[in-house]
Amino acid sequence: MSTSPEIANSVILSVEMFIVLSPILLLSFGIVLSLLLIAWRRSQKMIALFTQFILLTTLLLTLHLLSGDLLVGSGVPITTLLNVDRFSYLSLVLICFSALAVVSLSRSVLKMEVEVHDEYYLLILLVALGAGILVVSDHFASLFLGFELLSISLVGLVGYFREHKHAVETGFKYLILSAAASSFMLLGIAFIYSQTGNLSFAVSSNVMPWSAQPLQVFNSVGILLLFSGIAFKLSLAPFHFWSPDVYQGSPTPITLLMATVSKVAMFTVLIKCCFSQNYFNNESFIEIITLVAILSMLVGNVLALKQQNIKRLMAYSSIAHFGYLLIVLTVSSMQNTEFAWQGALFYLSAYLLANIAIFTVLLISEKNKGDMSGDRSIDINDWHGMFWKNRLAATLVVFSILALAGIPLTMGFVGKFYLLNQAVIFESWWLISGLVIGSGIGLAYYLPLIFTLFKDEKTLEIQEPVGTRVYVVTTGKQLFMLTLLISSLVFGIFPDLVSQFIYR
Amino acid sequence: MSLFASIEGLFYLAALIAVIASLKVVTGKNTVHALLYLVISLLAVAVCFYLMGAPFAAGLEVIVYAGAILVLFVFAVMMFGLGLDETMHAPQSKGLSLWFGPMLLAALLLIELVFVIDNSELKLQLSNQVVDAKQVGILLYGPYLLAVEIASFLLLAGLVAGYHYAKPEHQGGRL
Amino acid sequence: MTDIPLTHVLILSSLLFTIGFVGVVVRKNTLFMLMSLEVMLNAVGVAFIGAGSVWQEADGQIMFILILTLAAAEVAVGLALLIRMQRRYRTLDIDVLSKMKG
Amino acid sequence: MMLTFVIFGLLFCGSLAWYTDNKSFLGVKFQARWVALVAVIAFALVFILSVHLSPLRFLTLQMITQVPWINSLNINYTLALDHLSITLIILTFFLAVICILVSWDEIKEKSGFYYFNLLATFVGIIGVFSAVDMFLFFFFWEVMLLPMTAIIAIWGHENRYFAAIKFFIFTQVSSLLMLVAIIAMAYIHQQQVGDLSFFYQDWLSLDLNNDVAQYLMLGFFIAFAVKLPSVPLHSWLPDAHTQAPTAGSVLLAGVLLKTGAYGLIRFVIQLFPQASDNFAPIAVSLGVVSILYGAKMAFAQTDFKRLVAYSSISHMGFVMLALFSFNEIAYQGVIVTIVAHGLSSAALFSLAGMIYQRIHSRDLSDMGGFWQSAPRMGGFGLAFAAAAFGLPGLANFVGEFLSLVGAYQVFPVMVILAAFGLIGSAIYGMVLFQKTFQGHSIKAVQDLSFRELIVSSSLLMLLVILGLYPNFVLQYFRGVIL
Amino acid sequence: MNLLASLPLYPLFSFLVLISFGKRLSWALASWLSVGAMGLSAFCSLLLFTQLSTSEVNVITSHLWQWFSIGSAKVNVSFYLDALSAVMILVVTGVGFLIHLFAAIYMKSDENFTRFMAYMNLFIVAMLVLVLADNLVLLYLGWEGVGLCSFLLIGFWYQEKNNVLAARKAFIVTRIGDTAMAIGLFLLFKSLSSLNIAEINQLAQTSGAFSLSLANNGPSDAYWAALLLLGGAVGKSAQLPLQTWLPDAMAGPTPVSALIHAATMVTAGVYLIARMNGVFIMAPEVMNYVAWLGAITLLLAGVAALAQTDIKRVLAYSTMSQIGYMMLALGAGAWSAGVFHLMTHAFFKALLFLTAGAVILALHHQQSLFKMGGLLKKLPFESALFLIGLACLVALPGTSGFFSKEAIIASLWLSPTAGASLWWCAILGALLTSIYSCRLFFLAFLGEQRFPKDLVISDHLETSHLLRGALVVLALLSLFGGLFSVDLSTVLPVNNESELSPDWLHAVAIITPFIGITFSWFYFKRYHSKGITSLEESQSSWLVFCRNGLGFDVVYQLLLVKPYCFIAQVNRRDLFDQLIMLAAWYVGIWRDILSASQNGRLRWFAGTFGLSLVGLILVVIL
Repeated sequence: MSTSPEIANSVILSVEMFIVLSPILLLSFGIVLSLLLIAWRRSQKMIALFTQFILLTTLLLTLHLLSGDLLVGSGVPITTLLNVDRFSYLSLVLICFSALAVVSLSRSVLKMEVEVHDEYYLLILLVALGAGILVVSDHFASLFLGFELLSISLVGLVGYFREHKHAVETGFKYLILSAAASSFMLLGIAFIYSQTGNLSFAVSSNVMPWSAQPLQVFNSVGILLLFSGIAFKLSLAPFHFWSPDVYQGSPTPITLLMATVSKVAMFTVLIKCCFSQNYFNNESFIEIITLVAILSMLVGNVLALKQQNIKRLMAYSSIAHFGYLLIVLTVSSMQNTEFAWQGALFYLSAYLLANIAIFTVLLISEKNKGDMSGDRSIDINDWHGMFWKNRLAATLVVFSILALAGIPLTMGFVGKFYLLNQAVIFESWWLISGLVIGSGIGLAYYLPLIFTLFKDEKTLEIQEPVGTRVYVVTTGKQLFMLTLLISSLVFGIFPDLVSQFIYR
Repeated sequence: MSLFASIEGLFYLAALIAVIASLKVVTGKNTVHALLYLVISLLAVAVCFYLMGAPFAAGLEVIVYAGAILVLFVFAVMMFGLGLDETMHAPQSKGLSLWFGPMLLAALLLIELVFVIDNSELKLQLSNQVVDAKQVGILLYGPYLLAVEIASFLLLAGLVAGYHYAKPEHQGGRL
Repeated sequence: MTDIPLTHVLILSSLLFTIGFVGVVVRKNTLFMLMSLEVMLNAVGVAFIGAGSVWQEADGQIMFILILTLAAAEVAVGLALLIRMQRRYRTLDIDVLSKMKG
Repeated sequence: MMLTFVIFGLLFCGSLAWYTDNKSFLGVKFQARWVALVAVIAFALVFILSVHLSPLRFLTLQMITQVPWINSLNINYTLALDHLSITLIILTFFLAVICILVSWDEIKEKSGFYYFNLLATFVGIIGVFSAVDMFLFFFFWEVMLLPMTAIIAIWGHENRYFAAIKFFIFTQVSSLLMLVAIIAMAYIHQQQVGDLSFFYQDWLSLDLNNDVAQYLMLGFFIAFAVKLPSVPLHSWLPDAHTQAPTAGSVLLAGVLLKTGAYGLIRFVIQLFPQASDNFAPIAVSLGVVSILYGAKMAFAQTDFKRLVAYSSISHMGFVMLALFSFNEIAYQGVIVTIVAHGLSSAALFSLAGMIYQRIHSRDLSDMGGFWQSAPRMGGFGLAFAAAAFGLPGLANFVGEFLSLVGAYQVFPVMVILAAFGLIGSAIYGMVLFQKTFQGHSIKAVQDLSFRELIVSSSLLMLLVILGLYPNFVLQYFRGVIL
Repeated sequence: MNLLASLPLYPLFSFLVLISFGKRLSWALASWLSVGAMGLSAFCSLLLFTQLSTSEVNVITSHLWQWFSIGSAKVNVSFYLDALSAVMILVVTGVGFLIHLFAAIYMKSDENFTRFMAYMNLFIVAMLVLVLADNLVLLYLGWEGVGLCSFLLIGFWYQEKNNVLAARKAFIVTRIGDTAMAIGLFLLFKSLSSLNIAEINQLAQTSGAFSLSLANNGPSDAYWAALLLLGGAVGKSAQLPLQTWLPDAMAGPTPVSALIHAATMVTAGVYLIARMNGVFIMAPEVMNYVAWLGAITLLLAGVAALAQTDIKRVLAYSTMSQIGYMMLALGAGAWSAGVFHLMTHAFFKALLFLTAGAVILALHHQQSLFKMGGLLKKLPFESALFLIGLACLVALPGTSGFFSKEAIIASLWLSPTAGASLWWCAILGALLTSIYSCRLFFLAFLGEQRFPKDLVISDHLETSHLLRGALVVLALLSLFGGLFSVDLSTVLPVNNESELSPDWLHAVAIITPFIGITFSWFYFKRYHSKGITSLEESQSSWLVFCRNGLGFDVVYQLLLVKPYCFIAQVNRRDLFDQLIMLAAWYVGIWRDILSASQNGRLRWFAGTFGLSLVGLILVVIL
């Protein structure tokens, strides 16, 4: 296809485009400004506050745009690279929120380190930017760039505390594997491109329908390679091997960042890509999705059994969760995508809330343990009888875990309900059985975790350092946890509050 | 003889060189040699690019890849003072035992890919129309404008991360 | 009038790609792993250029340029990490880095 | 409206009990158990009075409360009552009082939280019995589990965590199957009527083609068969019953199992009459197997509570057998059996609790000859054991007799097999009673306290009344043809 | 409140009072209460009986309340009195009253006296309900009730293991019969859609389908129903093959053996069959079975009785065989004869047991025949009474036993279902009866005494005239009870006595017991010369076999009890549970495998990436 006409009318970024794109632009300006700030004066507080400010404004801006009616319909295309629609900005909201949470949770951790942390905030902003680009991307180039921006800055972050014993290991694992993954993905893109001559998601004229037999296999392999790259980021089985180690090795806020921001962004872009290219018409792709989904559900849950380290446990459980989420990709036709989006976003937000909550408590207990004794790695026994020491934190954990397990009263249940709805509509019984068995196995590690919180000192098996018995929590954190708890409950019991916002 | 005269002949030759060179890269013992082989393979690939009608890309390949990026490696090598033999730094276990599994795996992968590629009856030919720097530039600063911007951020990220890892400890980060 | 079929280009690229991949899997020396990654990326570049020249578009080359950018950034970070590793462990043996498991 | 008030009121009182436990306001020292007791009794009165005084006849689901809940899926908060649910809710209330009384002295630490959980469980159960929007039903069905699991896991016996997890996983997995079936029904409704609906009474009008109905019915059936429980899905029950604290066991055996029976009656049979008719032979044979197997296992046990647990498996087998033989007599039998078993198993478990409090063991080999030192307890023990093996004149007999007579009209052979359960029940009943109260008296235990006397005698009284004048329940279930 | 309904209430009231106040009541009060209640109800039943026999109405009913309703059929708690049940209540309350009286003194020293009397009262209540029930369900209630009471009373001294086991055995064995009966009820309801006894009896005649044999001329409903009811009867009245519990039941206190295991409860089976005659008549084959069952039982029990060493066990076996007679009579269609024998048997067997009890008490709970002897001199009064009882048992002419047994034997020869062979069985049985009775008498009362000299007659036994009175009344009853012959023609079908059986039959029947007596006289004279000890020591396998109840116990132990316990033991840890745990274990295995794959090696991770891609591409290609 000849590009000349496109150049003519796509070079101009109209004012409207600027407005629509403003959150992303704001983020990037934020990065530049913070660079300037660092150049001007290197002060912890300032940079932290500034980052929070940027993220907050971005969040508000996005919400404002969402409440307006700019984003109705199939979204606003910006050059060939980006296409902003409602759902992408909804996930941008999630991203900004969790990034904000991460930044505000980082303070306590950073205090314990000798280093200066300007880069830390800078990299977090870069991660957010990468995620933002991913969610709005409508083109393989932007997908790839966002992907890389995300990974490279995360590489910087996962090993951030260079002195820690796992820093280098984590860094290398993440760097090399994600580089390999991205090159696989690129190969896939190249295959697709070489066959369709088109790098944009939007299906254009010269693309032959996927069902064209002879090319079927070639395309499918291309898509598969592309998918494998994304699946790696989502740590779906069988591309999941890195995630527990990296989760465990990296600083806890960064783990949270990885668990939330990068995954939400990745999943959003996956959905966008699949839906706008109607991959769901491609049987073998659906096959692959089903296979990977079931594998992830089972492997994730099975691996998490008997897992002592909480971070690893979260890693495994998130494998399973994204296995569940893959159900939304198996929509049968274009007009169901709305519902799929809704389900996916709802589930994502439930997952997000739960993760943020658990990691918040994890950070608190880490800090307590760190103050008492050198190492900060928290495993389940450190949460022994928390309910009788810090009721709020424990309740929060309980509800978050219930949400992850998909028990009513929580958002997680409604999310699972959406997924099941979808699976039932499209009669994908394999996925359903996988989900049922998976969540059955899942209970076998969620419940013990909950019970640990309720065990009292008498039944204490392992003698733990006295320090972890007490939980000193700042009022700010108290407030934060309270909000999390209330919101997860309210949204769990009145899911309409969320789903209507998604729908409009 | 006429084979080598023709473009495709040259292409296949270059491809062959590239493959062999990269094999040497992967299997080599000596770091510096490996690096040089990498340069060779890159240059060969650059030739391929040129023959495929992408002179601009070929240039970039030579300048940036073989030039800039490889120099980074060389610096690194110099920094570690890696001598003739790098095994002291990473003891290689000799023999098939190490190679067998991965080779098998890679062979499988390759076979599958090749199978897929030529079973899909891709009847497409490369055209000899040269896509020159001008078109690239127009496209790059047209629709792909934002891509450039993002790429800059990507480099920034790389820079920051690299700086953070490379800076010496216990100085509060002040270089 | 060339008649290099796209198929061959793709085969070439996948050949290079696999070689690079083998390198990543086999070599214990981290430096070599990074090099092999370069080889892989480069292979992808070949595929893009080939496809681009089939469709008579500059998109392929642009993708190649972006990949180049990526390669640069990656190498930068990678080498920095390498330095860190060298200082920390006094070796480049990647298998040293397997403390976390289970 | 009233139901909503009761449900949320109970929940509120539960949290109140938790909050005010061992605190004193205006000089009054609050205790959770008192708060809970007063609350339960008060709400029981509210419920009974308002049902009694209301002009409705409750022949069909009436007194419907409907509030929109999740509009995007057309899910409403819908409650309604009919005789079945009213009976079961009243039973729940009564056993609630019993539960509170039996845990009066047993629960020492964390009592506030304990009573909160107890009341929360009641809330969930009442919700299950009164919800007619299927989503809401499922919601309560799950919510009911959480506090129950907490009760087992926190205040249970030595092996409680395992038991709690087993209990939870069984129920959860099976109920997920039910959830799938529910959703499928909703979409079938969408296809046939045009809008998504989770409202039970909308579903009654659906016409399902046969094999689809078969599968959906199975979805529901498995969930309820686990709860009932029926062999081979029963194995959570012995552990849960054994490990739970006394009140927990009473609650489990008395009411929680009944939710399974309730589900079978209300959903499996009434939503899928055709399908369940085809399924009847299998279900009935499952019932028979449960009867015999439960009796046999009960005989094999050495643990008091475990024995009783298996005996309730055997009893619930009668329910299954009778339900799936679809006639009025059997249905009445089911009703009586449900109530009677609720009472008798509750009685036996509270007896177990009393003994445990005295000798701190559930092992039958540690018991024996208690009659010598505690004749009253012995008398009640005998009466409850007699109820368990269906002595005429006590409630269980009426239930089993009606069930068997009814079922015999349809499945003579099955009933003849099931009748051997009567022998089996006699055997384990005898073993239970004699090993505990007869034989050489090992140690002297002190006789029933006043509170325990109240508990036991009220239970026994109800058993006798129901046994000699079952009509006061049955009159509401005349002419109900399944 | 009419008289009939009030009949069970007195004992019930006394039961409630006794059980609730328990030990706080003094002996006098407790015994007055219980015995008085019994007396009251005995009096009432006498009243009712006269009322029934004088007035032309031959049925008195009283409806209390509707119990429940099975579909259209109502199951009421209502009582139904006709001649048959009148006889029964007379026996129950009359004999019951006397036994209560005896027991009140006999058990005086027991610490749980009140509990004992409470149980006795409760038993009477249940028995009355059984007898008076107008429908089978209510009858079943009484049926189970008496079972429970017998369980409680056998295990009254629950501290000894044996009593506990005996009680359990009694309950469970009878429960087997009860289950058969329950199934019978289901069948009856299905085919006649009613459970009211009177209705059933005439529906059975009228409705064709009932007696009509089913398709492929298999047995009819009537056949099955009768057979199942027979099962119930067999269980309760200790007939073959469910007779094993009765001898063990002697573990209970002697008044219990007298009341429950001789006079009333064990005859409930006979009563049931007589009650349901309508059904049985429709099934002649079953009638035949009944007859044969009775015959075999009476022979085997007689044989077993010959070898017993325990005085109570002898009496137990004799009870068994006497009930065999009744069954035989019923089976032969001599309904009224059977019931008549039931009554007389109640009298003299109660007498025998009570006197035996007195003797046992006098000997400090010494029950072995070989430790007795020569009691005739020591305890003349008891011996006399005992002798009277035995006379009735062996049916010496003039005694009540004579009339009843004579009636039975006479009716056998010509009965349609029975016949000559059964007649011979009966005669043989009579012979056996006389022999074991004589053996008992000779061993216990004649010869030199074989117990320590210090035979202390416990005082209250000697002094109490009440007790003696009770015994005497019983003795009189058993002597002359044969005279008031009840007319059951209103209830039970009478077989035509038109052509009489040949006279020599009567002669043989009358002679038989004397033959037995003379035989045993000479037989035991031998032993008196050379001492009983030889007889005691003689351990011939045949003797042991008979002593152990002809080995039924062993067989059942091997065939039923052992396997059941075995299965229970084997599968104590629930099979299904283990299967599910197996699944859990399997998941655990997978967990270990997978977590082994998480070995933290970077190169391995990269390799798995490639590997999984290889796999997935394969999926795509294929």
